[in-house]
Amino acid sequence: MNGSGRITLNAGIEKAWDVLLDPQALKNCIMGCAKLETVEENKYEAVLSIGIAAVKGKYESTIEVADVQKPNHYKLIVKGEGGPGSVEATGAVDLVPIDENKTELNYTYDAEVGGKVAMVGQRMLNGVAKLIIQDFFKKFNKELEKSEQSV
Amino acid sequence: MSKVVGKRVTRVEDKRLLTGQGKYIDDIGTPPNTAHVAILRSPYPHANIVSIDYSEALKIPGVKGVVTGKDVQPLLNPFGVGVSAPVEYYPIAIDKVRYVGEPVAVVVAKNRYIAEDALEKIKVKYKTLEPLVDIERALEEGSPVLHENVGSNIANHRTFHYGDVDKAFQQADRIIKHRFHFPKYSATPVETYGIIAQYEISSDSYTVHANFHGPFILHSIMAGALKIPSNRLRIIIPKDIGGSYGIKAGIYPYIVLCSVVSRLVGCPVKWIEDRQEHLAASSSCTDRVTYIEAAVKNDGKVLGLKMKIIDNVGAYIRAPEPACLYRNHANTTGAYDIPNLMIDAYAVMTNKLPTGLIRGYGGQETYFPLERIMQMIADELEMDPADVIRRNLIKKEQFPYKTASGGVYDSGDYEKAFDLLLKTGKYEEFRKKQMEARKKGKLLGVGLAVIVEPSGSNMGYITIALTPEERRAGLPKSGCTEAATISMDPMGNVNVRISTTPSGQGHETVASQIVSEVLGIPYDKINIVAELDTATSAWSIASGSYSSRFASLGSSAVYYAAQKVKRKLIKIAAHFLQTDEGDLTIENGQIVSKKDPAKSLSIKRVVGTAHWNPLSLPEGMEPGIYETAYYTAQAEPPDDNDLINSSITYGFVADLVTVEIDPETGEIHILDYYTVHDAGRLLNPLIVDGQILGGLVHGLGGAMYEELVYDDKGQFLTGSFMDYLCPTAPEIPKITIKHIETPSPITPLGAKGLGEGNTMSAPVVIANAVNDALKPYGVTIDSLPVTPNKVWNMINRSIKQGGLS
Amino acid sequence: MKPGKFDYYCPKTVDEALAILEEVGFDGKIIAGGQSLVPIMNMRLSTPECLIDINQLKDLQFIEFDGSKMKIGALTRQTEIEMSDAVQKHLGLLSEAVPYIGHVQTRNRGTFGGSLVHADPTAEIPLSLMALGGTLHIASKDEVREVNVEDFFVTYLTTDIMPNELLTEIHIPVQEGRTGYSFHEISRRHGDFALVASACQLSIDSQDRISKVRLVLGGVDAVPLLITEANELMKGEDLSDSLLNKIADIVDEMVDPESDLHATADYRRHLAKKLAVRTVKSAYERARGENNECS
Amino acid sequence: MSVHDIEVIINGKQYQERVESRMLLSDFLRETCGLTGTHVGCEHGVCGACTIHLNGSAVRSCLIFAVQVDGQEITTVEGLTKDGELTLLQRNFIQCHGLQCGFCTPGILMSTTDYLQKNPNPTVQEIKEMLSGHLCRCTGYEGIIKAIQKTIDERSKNYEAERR
Repeated sequence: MNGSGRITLNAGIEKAWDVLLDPQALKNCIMGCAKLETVEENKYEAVLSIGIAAVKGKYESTIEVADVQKPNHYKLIVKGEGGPGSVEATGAVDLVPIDENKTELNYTYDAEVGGKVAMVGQRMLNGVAKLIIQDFFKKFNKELEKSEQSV
Repeated sequence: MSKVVGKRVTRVEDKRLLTGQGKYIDDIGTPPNTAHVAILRSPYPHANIVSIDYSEALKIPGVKGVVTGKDVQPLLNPFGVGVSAPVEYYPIAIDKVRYVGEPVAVVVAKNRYIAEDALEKIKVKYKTLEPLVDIERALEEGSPVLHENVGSNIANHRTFHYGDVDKAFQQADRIIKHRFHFPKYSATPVETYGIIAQYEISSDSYTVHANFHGPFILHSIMAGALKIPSNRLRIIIPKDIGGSYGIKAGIYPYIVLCSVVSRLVGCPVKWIEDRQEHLAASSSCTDRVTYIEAAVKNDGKVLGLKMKIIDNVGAYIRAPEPACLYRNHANTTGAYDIPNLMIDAYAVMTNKLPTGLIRGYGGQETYFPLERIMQMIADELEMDPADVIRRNLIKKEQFPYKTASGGVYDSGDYEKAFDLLLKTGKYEEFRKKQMEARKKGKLLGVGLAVIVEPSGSNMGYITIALTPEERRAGLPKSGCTEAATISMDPMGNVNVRISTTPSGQGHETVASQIVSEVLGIPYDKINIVAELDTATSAWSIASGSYSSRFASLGSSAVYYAAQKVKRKLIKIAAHFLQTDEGDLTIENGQIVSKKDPAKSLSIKRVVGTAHWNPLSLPEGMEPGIYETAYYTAQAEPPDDNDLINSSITYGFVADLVTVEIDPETGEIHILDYYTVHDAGRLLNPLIVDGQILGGLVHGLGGAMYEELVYDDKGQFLTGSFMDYLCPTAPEIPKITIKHIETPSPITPLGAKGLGEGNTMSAPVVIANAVNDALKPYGVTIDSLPVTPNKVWNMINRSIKQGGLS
Repeated sequence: MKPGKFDYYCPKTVDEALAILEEVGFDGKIIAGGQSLVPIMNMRLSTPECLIDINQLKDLQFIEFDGSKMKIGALTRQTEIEMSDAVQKHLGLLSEAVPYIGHVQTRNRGTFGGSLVHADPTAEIPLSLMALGGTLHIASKDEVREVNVEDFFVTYLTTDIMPNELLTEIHIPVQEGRTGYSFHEISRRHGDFALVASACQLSIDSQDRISKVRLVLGGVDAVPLLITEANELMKGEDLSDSLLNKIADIVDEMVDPESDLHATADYRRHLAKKLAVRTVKSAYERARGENNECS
Repeated sequence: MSVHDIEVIINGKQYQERVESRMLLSDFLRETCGLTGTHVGCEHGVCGACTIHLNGSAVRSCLIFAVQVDGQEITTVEGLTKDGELTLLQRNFIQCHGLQCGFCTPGILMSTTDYLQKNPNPTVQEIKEMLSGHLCRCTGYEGIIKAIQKTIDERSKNYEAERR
């Protein structure tokens, strides 16, 4: 499944970039991210507890930041495995400055869900994937605001 | 022979099944200390197994063991397969997984709940590989290769030329061609696979109970895989099987797996497949791409056909595949007199579930392009499809008809059956209605399809996968053997042992009918033993309930066994009554002289003598009454020109379907489904119509609902009955069945097999009807299932392109 | 397919149930009919640590009419709704929608409240309730709060209910006067999840102008979608072709469907427009008393 | 709280058993009580093979835990016949060839028996809708529908006859 979207960030491009690639912010923005450890530069191991209603799962994941072109573009590659199934997702993020305090963020994603949850849950998967991704960027905007305040 | 056979007799099986006393695999109990199996399956379509860590699983109380591919490999050979490509197929992945659902590890535990707890604790590391999903991509250079040692994804490739195809295409006024795609779908009996397997170390032997509806034919492959003499693998089939429709032949890898797991863990094991496993990892029909080209005269006569057929057999070619590709080889040209035929046949492997038998086996894949192209010919020539069909139908005088590819159609009157169809379905009237409806913007459509229904497979047909040279190196295969044993006890009661492992077809009833009639004894003196045991049943390689073989073959074996018993009874009676055998007849339990009716002996007396007083029997006669009859019909191996009569009998089915389509939503409403059958002599019309309806509804499923769907990355998406859609009662249209009977000259009772015909015809006839309704939009249906969404897409696309709105 | 282990509680009173919920918190899961929950438990997609069975809370199993509104207990079985004369009389829309849920054998066990809390975006009961309007009574150990149905559904399978809370009853206002309703859905087979479903209840004045209307679509978003703009637009209007066209345009604008293997997003969008129009039309006709039989 | 003692009346007979809370009612009936007439076909509530009566209502036994039926009453297909005498519906299944492999049959009998008690005169469409909760891959449903219709006809005739 794949999709794309666009949001406007309330920060300049440099600022947005820094927060986007900050592991702590990453942890705060990824739904259900209980643990995020840096393995090497731009590579993390994470435990994600993602649940929609009664369908809850713990996913042991690797998160990789690739194709970094500061401050305009990077890719986020997430691979996870857990009880309900497996996920391999690639998201591409492109930042375009609007003005000093505003940046446009465009994203595309391509996610492949495997295992039990894909075999029986296909009816909801597209919607749920979209939900998780939208949730990520919604939280990210909050993170930006938080860091603005803390500056 | 007109007293019971041919009557609508109710079934002897029913009472036990209606009261919950059926004896299915899950009802027969288990040996002491039996443990339960759960299988860990691959979530990936294509990946290397890096490591498997099951240490945590073993810590769960109640877990008796965990077995992986590496554990079983030393004990097994790869399964034998009937193609020359060196595909190594084991019942569990060894170091690589090739489809979603492939077994990776087996847990054995006290019960299934605990076994599934343990599955969650097994950690498998995979390295994913690029998946291959598309059929035609499998043929391309540079596509991912599933089996490195094979070097490509082609498991089998053969080309056949029959008649003079080039000339036919030169003489044609037009060449009409199209590409068709038939989907992968399943059979989903309500009872899933079930196995109880026990290894006995003292004799190095395996005893397996399983709901396999024809174990003989794959027995040698299983014994070969287990590396044991074949008589050390005893397979016992319970009396009741909860449906199969072919798919339970796919159980045999699991029989081998459970057997070897029992050996490794050291206790009997039981595995009842669950529904998700069944959908993802049992078996299915092939999905097939066909490029078909017809050489056509302007009057609609088809001079010749060229077909490129690509069958997708899934991740491993698994015996009896590539049989799907060749099962209908003799009847590739269907009900038509088309003497020139070229077939370029491929079986390819992709990252999907391996395939095998399901109801219709290859027929639906064959007739979908054939009957679609016949309708396209009519459209192209602006003829009525009925006229194109009639122009090409084999004539009554031509029987027995030899097909281009070697088939011998035993009997038929196709024109009569087709005329009856058009009359019953009020074809002309509907065409008028359709015209009127179109004026009002309503979409009515009518589809036609005529097919030949092969039954009783010739064991030789599978070897057509090999070249004549390759075939010469092996043992030729022919025939279609079936066996039955009839014994009588001293009280004159009868036990009939059949080998046909029924799964709902009423074999017990029909066998009772035949024995009752031949021996002149009432039902209540006859007991049918439907359990099969490879150690004690008469060994007949082809036995089982597949390829609609009971009516043509199983019943014949019963008939001949009954005749043997009858001859012996009469011989004994003639000896005592001092008359000729020809003078005696059986009436109401008595053996009576025709010349002098006062001279008679009761059957009971005769049988009693055979048991209690053997010394009084005619000289040289063996004591007891215990007769086994083997039966095969004439079915030769393929010849050096690749001519093969792949079946014993060939029935005929003609369908007419009318539909109405909601142009706003694309919803399809089937108004009427008419089907005319000629299955030779009908043994029990009650059972016959039940078989036809079941097959038809399965075909309707393939046409409109059922598909095992994989996404373009090989992920399996239809793992539950919420997404794999079987037709339910409200989806079934009004169905009208008519019969004509042209008896088969081949079988003793004149019967032909049936029950698969409409599974073959329904997908295409419904597609034809829908396409006919959508004719104003100029669309062509070339894939299935036809769903409202697809119909709407076609309408919408056509409107956007400026077609009718 | 066997469920994982869980602890089982079977409270006999609502208070007892609420006390247990308070104690187990996020680890608990309430089971009512279980017709959606147990399948995913059997598949081990859901592995709750505690299951709180509310089937013994007979106090939550009722259908009452108090003169202005219907009160339905959360544990009322779907079959009871289907068979209820009071529901048929006062909440015809619900009577019409319930037979579309699954099958009679699942409706015999499945509950009214369970369907609401499960919050499947294509489900018939959430959709109908959204069209009828109403309040949900949600109890916890310390309080009972009332939530309007408009605020209840959050996203896929997610509602406003917290882990320590229990849906107890639902109050639905009964419309007087010239009222019409209609429910339509398109599904692959009878009893399947709807590809798109549409529900509408409306009232008209003596001049046949629409005075009140709620059109809701299911299967086109993460929650049952109230087509507010269309509902606003219709007020005070006669039903005309141009109005219906405008409704279709608004639906086109508002819905955000997803693709799955049974229907593409485009097809769902198309069906949403067609069904919205069909539903409004037949509800209107019914209100005018033109066609009481249509649905 | 993961093991429980339960008491349940099945086909008029009392069973006292200790069950794990996660044990499905279908498994309890088959494994613990030996009532193998209740079949398991999908374990997610679609195929209908496991349908039984719980307190007089047809429900899926694969979607209920055994522990939930403590103190309640169950009827399975084994409880339909009295003294080996088939019910009218069962007899009509034989007459109309309403079964082939018989695996789905017990569930269909249970649903239909309950349904006809509550809806003595359903239309064909209503019968089909009731049957939509069952998968049968053998019969194409026609024999089943005929058997049900015949039962309805004969019952109403008997009723008429009694009234006269």
